[in-house]
Amino acid sequence: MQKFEMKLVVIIAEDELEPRLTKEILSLGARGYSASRVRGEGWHGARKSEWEGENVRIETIVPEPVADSILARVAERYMPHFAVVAYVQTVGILRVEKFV
Amino acid sequence: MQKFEMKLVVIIAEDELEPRLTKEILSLGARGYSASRVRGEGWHGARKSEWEGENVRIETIVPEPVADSILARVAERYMPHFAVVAYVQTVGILRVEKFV
Amino acid sequence: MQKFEMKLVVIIAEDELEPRLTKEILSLGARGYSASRVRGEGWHGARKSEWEGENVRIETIVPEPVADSILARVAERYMPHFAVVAYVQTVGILRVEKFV
Amino acid sequence: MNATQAMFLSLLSPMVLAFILGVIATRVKSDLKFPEELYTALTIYLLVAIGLKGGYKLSISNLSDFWRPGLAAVALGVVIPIVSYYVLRQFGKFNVWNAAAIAAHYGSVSAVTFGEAIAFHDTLKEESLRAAIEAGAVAAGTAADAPAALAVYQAQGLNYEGFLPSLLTIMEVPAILVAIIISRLQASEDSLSSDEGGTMGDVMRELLAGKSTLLLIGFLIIGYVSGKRGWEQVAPWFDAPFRGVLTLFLLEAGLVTGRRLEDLKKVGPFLVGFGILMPVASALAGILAGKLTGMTMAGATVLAVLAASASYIAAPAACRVALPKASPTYYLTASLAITFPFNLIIGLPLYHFLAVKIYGL
Amino acid sequence: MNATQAMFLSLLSPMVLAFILGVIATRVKSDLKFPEELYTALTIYLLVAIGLKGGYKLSISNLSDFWRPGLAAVALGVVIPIVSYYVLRQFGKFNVWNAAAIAAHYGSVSAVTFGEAIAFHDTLKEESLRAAIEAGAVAAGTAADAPAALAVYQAQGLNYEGFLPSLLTIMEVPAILVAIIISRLQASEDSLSSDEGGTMGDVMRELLAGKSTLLLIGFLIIGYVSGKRGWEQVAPWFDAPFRGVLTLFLLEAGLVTGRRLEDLKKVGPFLVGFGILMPVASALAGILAGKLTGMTMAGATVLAVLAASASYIAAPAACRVALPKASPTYYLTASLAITFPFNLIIGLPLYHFLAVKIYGL
Amino acid sequence: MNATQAMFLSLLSPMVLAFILGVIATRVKSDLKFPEELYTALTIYLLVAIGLKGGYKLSISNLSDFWRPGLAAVALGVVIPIVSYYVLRQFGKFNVWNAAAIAAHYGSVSAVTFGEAIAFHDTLKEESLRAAIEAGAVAAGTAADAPAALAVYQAQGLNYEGFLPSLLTIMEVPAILVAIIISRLQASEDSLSSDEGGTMGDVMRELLAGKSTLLLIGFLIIGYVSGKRGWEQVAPWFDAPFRGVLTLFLLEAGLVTGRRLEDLKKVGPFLVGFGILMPVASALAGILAGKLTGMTMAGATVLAVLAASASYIAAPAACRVALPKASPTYYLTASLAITFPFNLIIGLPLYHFLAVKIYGL
Ligand SMILES: Nc1ncnc2c1ncn2[C@@H]1O[C@H](COP(=O)(O)O)[C@@H](O)[C@H]1O
Ligand SMILES: Nc1ncnc2c1ncn2[C@@H]1O[C@H](COP(=O)(O)O)[C@@H](O)[C@H]1O
Ligand SMILES: Nc1ncnc2c1ncn2[C@@H]1O[C@H](COP(=O)(O)O)[C@@H](O)[C@H]1O
Ligand code: NA
Ligand code: NA
Ligand code: NA
Repeated sequence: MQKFEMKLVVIIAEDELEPRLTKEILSLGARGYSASRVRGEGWHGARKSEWEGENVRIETIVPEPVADSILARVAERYMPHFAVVAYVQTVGILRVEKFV
Repeated sequence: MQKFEMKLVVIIAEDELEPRLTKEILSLGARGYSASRVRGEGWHGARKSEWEGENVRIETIVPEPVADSILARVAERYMPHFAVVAYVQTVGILRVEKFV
Repeated sequence: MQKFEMKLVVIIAEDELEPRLTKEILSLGARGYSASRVRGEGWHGARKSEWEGENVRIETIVPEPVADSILARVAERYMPHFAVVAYVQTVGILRVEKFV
Repeated sequence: MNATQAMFLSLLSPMVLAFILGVIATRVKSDLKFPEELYTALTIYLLVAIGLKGGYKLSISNLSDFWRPGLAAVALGVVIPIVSYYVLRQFGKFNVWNAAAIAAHYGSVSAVTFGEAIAFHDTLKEESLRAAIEAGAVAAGTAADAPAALAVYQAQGLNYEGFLPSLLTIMEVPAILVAIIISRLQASEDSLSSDEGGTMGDVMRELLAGKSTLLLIGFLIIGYVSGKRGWEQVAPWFDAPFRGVLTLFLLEAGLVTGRRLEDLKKVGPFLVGFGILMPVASALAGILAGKLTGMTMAGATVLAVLAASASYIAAPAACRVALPKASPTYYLTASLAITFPFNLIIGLPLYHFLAVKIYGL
Repeated sequence: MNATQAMFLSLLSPMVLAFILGVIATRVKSDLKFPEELYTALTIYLLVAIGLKGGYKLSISNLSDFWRPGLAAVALGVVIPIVSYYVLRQFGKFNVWNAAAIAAHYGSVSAVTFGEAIAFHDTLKEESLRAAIEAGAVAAGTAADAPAALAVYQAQGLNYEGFLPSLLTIMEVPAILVAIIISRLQASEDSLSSDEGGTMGDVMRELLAGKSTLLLIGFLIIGYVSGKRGWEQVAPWFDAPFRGVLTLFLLEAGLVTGRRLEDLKKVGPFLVGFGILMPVASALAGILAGKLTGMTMAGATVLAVLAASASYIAAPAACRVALPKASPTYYLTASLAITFPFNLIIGLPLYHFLAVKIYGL
Repeated sequence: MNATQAMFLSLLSPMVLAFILGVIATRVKSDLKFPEELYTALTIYLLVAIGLKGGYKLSISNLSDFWRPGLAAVALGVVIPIVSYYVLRQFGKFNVWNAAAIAAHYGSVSAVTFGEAIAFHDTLKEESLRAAIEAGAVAAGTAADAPAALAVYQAQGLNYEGFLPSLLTIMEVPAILVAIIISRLQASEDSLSSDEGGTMGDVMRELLAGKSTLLLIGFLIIGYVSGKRGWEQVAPWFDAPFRGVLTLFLLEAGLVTGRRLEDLKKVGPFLVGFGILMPVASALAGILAGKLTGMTMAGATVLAVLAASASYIAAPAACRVALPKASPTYYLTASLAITFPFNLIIGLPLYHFLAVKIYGL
């Protein structure tokens, strides 16, 4: 079975950002995303409960150029002010049409 | 420490499919899986609440041939009719016996 | 945009271990982690409800040497006695300072 | 009580106002949201409470009064989806799958709308007793279930039948089956066992084992079997707090409806009109059916509400399995963002008003 | 009330029927499921409610009556796991770890079974008062806590002691410790501080800080300290709704039990037999211990239920830490899929019947 | 009732003891934890219950009494953050952002502390009635809302005003705005529309649409509009169980506070002192403001509690948006681990004591 290469971008950020981030992602060309709630620790201390805020983990499979623009946007608009971590990986997928 | 290469298959699908998908995965040779609930958007619109349905994210570490047959099965039986996304990655693991 | 390579270590283990594992991870040099709850099946049978116990999925982005020591620690102290799965991947990240 | 009063009585109930607050909250982009688990918990509570109380009431009521309204309920459950399907195909130009799925929703019923209808009638009863006391017709301090109070309700047709929750249960399933059968016949291909959607057996199982049907039927039987003694053990949890819990649920329903409102543009004016006029027509049929089968006015009004209400628990789950090609945007928006608020805010007092006219009370 | 009546009274309670409905739901593959969080919330509610009420009752009861039954409870908590371990090793051929883990579960107690036993006795009291009123022995309208009513309960041995929840608390921990000690001695290696499982200190901490023990002991003390005044402030939430909440909890317990039923084949007939006969034997010991230490018949029955019940909150958590080599399939299936339903459905009226015989009432 | 008695009455309430148990549970590293969703559900319940009851009480009370205390509440909401900011900058050497964020928290209010203050006064009322009955001043069996009982409360200044929840609502927002404005002026840069934090408009929207404000204001209006009739429909769920639910919530609050205790070292002794002395000063201001504006003693005490309490729902959410450079460690630890337990355990009876002195009752 033929597989195609795509980029998987994962963003972990404070959950208040979820609506803004997903809007950005879709407007930059992603055709979908998946989001779930995660706890975490990092530079900004522990974010492990409703009182302190929690994080959202957003993953989206996109073509490489879209991945780059998402990362650039996150680096520019969010990283300076918010608790955000982002990374990118290569994944194999089956149906290219679904993601471009 | 010696690491071995395995495939990590991730399937994101509507949560009603969870029992069927996990049964398929185990019957195709996977020795285990992990599943969690995710929200999402994609071709089939938003799946972000109990009313609209939500998604399940299933990940399983398997040898390459098993990964291929899982992807083939998903592509054949589920993708045409359901909201499903699947991808595969390479991961390093420690104890081969656990996954074959 | 310049990206740097880091290791992403993922540990899936019984949820009682969460405090111990996160303490280990941070003490071995990780600067942060994210954790979420997952269900699962594996050698130790099904862990899908509060009665049987559930699992935690911890992911942490770290430099390669830290990744190695985390995996070694998990293999030595936890794998023999507990339901644990761990794997490592390579990821691209933006700001190296955040993870070292 | 005249129509305007009843309208206000309904509109100013904490339940309806909570629903409106929920809609407003999404409009002002509030960060208020209910965890999924709370929604599920509230749903389970409401279904169990409705089932248990219905079963208990059934255990103390006269079953021989039941079979005619029961048949009427089944008939409504068969006719409404057929008419709906025809209207949606013919005038709405919907494709087979969407027409069938929407028809399934309108033929089936909404347990929460039912709950609100019961709450509304309980308030009407309390008001009529209060008025009678003020008018000196009954002694002050008459208990709500004293014979004198029952006579007051009786005279105003408010003494609704104990078996109403059984009608709710009866009407949940048939319409969905009818709609699916129509769609399969119309698609003129025997896809009953194809991969395109579950087989008819799958669908039946899904429907009967589906959580709303299972809880309603299950606790109806439990309530019936454990009778008065059983009911008294659990009433402090499932009876008195019911309207309070319903208030929380409707707040959440308002939040979901508010998010759906944006989809109104997508579904177009036809479906909006359908989502308002079809319930009114069904309600009329319900009142007439109730009168013909000898129900009280309140009973007929509740039957009308059942006929008018659109399912949003059982039907969406069934359609996802049986009609995967139908678009949730249509059926969820119609039932949740149009018909549900309409019934809650305008429909309930309107159907009461129509029933008063038809019964001449 | 004869044995058959008590049997039906128990069987037809909404609580037991909800449990059965839960089991049926999994058998028909219903999509009904409780969110984890709801399960946790219900557990917290039940433990807090049992603890608070127990503490309050303790604060108004005579402590000098308490020490004998208290000692009896400890004795049962020590003897039952020893006997269980011996039986499981000798006749069941289980390995050290599994035998110890199962023994720990059977020596410890189930708060929910306890709750149902209390609910059952409250219903018995209500019934006996009703019967006395019908027989004309007491005046109609006698309040449930009026002296005349108390005399009726007294005569039938139903006036159970206020300190019973304290016995529940007392019996939670010792059996688990005993079983762990046995296993470590038997494994004839001093692994008390090895990596194989927690040290004995870890285990003690885990047990005493474990959520069920902590909530029970904590709220027992809170209830005791805040007394009648405190209890009245929270009773509308923790007292009256108790049986209703228990109904929801048992529905969920039925779902879990139903999923476990498939494991019955895996554990084999011996464990099935053990899961039924051991509780009956323990219950007998419990009734006798109760009678010897001067408890009321109802109190002895509840002590029997405690002896017969198998833990599924505290013990599994402890065994995961202290006996990681034991297989959850055995201990969870035995306690949850065999003993829990047996006690709930058959055990409770059976132990009541045995107590009536032994007490000659 | 003298100060020691009131102290014990408060300390020995199940609510306060549950809070202490929660703190102890984290100290002994118990595995007891509340699911997030339960926490959210309890928060929603408490806010809705406070709002609804407040609205209902407002609908039956005399609005002309309201405007003076209302103004006093606004004044406190403006003055407290200004003073706090000054103290924190001048003596605590905090930077602009942290000082502003902490000031916002202390100027705003805590709905749960308010709820506990109401619960405390309800208990005081019950006690005073009991004492009056024992002293033979009123007849035994006098209902809690009978005129004779009201006269007893009146004489002791316990008959608190119906509009107190409105004061809670009024005091939530202004302090946060004041603190943000101060910080922006001080940072002497017009960053009102910069990326550094939301614009002032964002912040206002966030505040007014924020879940706590929205639920409080929304249900205050709903309670007002639906009046006595509406309140009676939902009271069995939102009134009687309130103190029981509050007990569960405070157990969870204790767990969170316990985890925060470790941060006490990080925040240093100055903030610990501030977190105790500032509330006492604010409470004094609150009592005086209450007396000056003609409130009852109980009303003034509750106003004092509002002034003394620090927000931990609305303010943290607003500060995350408006003052992202402020460190949650400071403001959360101060409000949650210092001021909240202080007010709950010592503050409440202390302010009551001060009010008794100042009112000379
Ligand atoms: N090294 C890391 N690996 C994985 N997740 C991280 C890491 N660092 C931070 N995070 C996550 O990102 C959130 C924000 O990070 P920070 O801005 O560093 O506080 C944290 O709460 C974690 O959930
Ligand atoms: N590009 C994507 N990246 C990540 N997740 C996706 C993507 N597209 C879809 N999904 C997820 O898969 C589910 C089904 O996708 P779809 O069939 O496109 O509606 C969505 O609800 C998302 O949770
Ligand atoms: N092959 C696998 N792929 C993904 N997750 C796994 C796999 N095997 C086990 N797991 C997860 O790891 C947990 C413990 O595994 P085990 O020790 O094999 O029972 C399981 O409950 C699963 O959540
Ligand atoms: Na209908
Ligand atoms: Na036992
Ligand atoms: Na304040």
